[in-house]
Amino acid sequence: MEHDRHDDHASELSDMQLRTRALETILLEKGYIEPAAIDVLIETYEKKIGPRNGAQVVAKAWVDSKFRQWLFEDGTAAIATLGFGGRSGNHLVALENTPAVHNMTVCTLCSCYPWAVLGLPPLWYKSAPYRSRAVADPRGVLKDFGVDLPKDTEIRVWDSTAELRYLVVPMRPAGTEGWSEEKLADLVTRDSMIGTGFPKNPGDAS
Amino acid sequence: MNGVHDMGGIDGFGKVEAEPNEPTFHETWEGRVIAMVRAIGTNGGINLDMQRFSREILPPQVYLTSSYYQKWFLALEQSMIARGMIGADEVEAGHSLHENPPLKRGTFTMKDVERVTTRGSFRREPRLAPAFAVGKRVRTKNINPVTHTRLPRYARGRSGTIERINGCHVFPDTNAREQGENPQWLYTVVFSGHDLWGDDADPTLQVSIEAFEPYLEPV
Amino acid sequence: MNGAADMGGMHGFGPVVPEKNEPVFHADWEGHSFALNMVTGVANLWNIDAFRFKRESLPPPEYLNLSYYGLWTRTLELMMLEYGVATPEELKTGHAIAPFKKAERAITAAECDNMVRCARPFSREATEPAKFKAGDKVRAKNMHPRHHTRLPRYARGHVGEVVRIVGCHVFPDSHASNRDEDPHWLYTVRFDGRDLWGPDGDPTSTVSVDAWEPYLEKL
Amino acid sequence: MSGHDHDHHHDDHDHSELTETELRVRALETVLTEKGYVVPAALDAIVEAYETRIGPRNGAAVVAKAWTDPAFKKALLEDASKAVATLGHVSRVGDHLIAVENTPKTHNMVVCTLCSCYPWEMLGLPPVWYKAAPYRSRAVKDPRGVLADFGVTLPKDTDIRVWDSTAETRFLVLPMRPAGTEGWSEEQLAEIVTRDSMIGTGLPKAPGGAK
Repeated sequence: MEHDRHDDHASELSDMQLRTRALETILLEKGYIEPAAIDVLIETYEKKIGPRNGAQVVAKAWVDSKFRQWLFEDGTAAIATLGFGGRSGNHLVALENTPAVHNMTVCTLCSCYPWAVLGLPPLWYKSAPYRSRAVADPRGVLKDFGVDLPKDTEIRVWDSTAELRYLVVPMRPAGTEGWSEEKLADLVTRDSMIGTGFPKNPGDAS
Repeated sequence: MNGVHDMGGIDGFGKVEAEPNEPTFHETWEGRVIAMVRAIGTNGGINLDMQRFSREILPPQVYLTSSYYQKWFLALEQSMIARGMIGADEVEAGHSLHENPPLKRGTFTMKDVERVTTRGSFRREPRLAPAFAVGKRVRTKNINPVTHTRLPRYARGRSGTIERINGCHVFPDTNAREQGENPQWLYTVVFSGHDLWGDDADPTLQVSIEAFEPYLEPV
Repeated sequence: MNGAADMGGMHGFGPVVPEKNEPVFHADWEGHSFALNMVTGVANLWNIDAFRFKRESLPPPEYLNLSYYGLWTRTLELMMLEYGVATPEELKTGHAIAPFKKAERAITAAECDNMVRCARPFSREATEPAKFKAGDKVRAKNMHPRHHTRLPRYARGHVGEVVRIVGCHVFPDSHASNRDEDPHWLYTVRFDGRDLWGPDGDPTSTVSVDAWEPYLEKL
Repeated sequence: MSGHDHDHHHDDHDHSELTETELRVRALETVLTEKGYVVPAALDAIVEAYETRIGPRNGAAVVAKAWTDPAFKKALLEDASKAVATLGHVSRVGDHLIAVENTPKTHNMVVCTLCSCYPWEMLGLPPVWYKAAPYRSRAVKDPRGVLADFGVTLPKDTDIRVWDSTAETRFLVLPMRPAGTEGWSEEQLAEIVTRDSMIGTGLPKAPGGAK
């Protein structure tokens, strides 16, 4: 079965490549889009927008208590001051992890994700195992990521069923007192902002 | 388990397409599969509930794109491998490569055929009186076990009426896990379409399920 | 609709497998599939809810067997056919076939760049006050419409607590059918894991969904 | 690429898969035979039983008798397993059969949403559509839509009762006897009882259509 699946996937790739190119060619020939428009979009999401944006937001929230408060009150406005927003950045809600509460985000119905601060979602976020299990068995999902929470920690799962987008603000690791925002941002992993991971330890900083 | 096999009320599968003059088997191998499943199930001690569960745990993509007897075949192969009755290498080779202990009830021969083509009874002697009487309103429990159950998702957490008491029967939820027959009272519970589907229901619709007592609670 | 997309609480899909150093796109065509979807959005050929509805309406076996961007490309094909942007013959040959209607104007790179940076909000002016407030207990309706909806099946019929009034937003259930925006109040509603999943739920978990007012009823 | 071509591609795929399955089934049977788990002749006998001995003619005989013999009909609706056991020419059934009667007011329909439970001894092995996703998903929610797929339209105010076979109980629908069959013999009547009429997705043949 494994073998078959592999072949299916490979043939889907070449098939999809042709079909996607067909759509693009037709739209260009009919004058719906100019070719550069496609390039701008790919370039932006491949290179410019990614989890480093979110890491900056989190690092700032760790050092700047005023910004932190604002972030939890009005995430959209707060991240706009850092230059982030735009598509799927509107209605950003920041969620605070504490020793008692761990937040986790999912989109069971499709793949809603805070693009403006995290870029495009990884495959696992869009896959059936995550979408099916995050709401019913969050601890089991965390185990797949090697994350084990204390038994009595409350887990809050947020299913992005509307245009709200959620950003988890993880707890600041101990041993980072006096660190600069830039240095702290290096500790903030993408998964820690989805809720399936933690920030890196101070010792692991680059 | 909440698998793709639990299809009641799912949209998007399209029209029912009946085939005129459909043969019993479309391919010769289909008959061989059903015969092997019956033979190994009976003499190898893989009960009906285990067989059903083995099909439910096929990967959803496989379940939905395999034909009916393909599913039976894949599930048979997987359950026999899981029980050490055959090796994956043997299926690959198409020949027996190792010694194996005999089946629980020995080789399946002609003398066993009659037993599998007539139906066994799942009725058992009750030890307690039934908890619910005919006419009583009950609610199905909201259960979501990862193991085998015969309470469909669309009928969970819904109020219905006991229409008939069908005796005391082998309980699939435990029998599928080799945890014993654990017989339970079995009821016909009838729901109005509205109870199940809300305002989107056909007003003339009633649906009944056969529900074991552990699935039910008083309203 | 109760389609294959509504996956919350399903079993059998296996473990989550994170990929080390995952690229944004795994193949060149994925980036193009992504960009085409964005740019047809900018061109306003159809709205996002109609696109989602088309995607989740794919037969479940097809939905589950396509890769993520494979689903997008497949959905784009269907949308282009439905909205008269391309003909089956054109999709087959991969070229516009004359005579065809030319687009009024082409979406430019600058417009795309602008789209990336500026929000296109879905909030609208409310015409009446919100029915619920934070702290209210509400029940998600047991509804099973055939059209697009954003109330997942696992939450239906369950009682939760309003934790936030988000605002008044475009209603996807209406918008997907291209009727109109039909804005309604949107709330974040929190459910207890045990309420959603019964005894099989994790007692330390809660699940929040964003639910429009027509999905909810007073207790 | 059009939807049609896509389907076509699927067909090809299915076809080659069948051949592959056939080989694998043969391989498995060889392994089981070599290990002494099964004797091929016993498998032949099972296949033969399902192909020839067991089929919807059994159910049709039961329905025809119920139409002509009020005492039998009463017994059938009270305890179908016991009533059927009194008919020597029908294969033995377990203790699990329930017969449900169609009336001008109520139409019954049988499904198994979870797998493919079906009254084998009465109707033989189920047809592909009964085991397929469209029927299993829609019968409990949209029975009128399903009936439309079979070309059956019921009066708007007829109550529809769907029986989901979630346990080992099996259901046999007793359709209404068509008008214009007065004085017919059981054999004649059995001819017009279709398999689908005993599942609830069809009606008996009209008297004119019988041979």
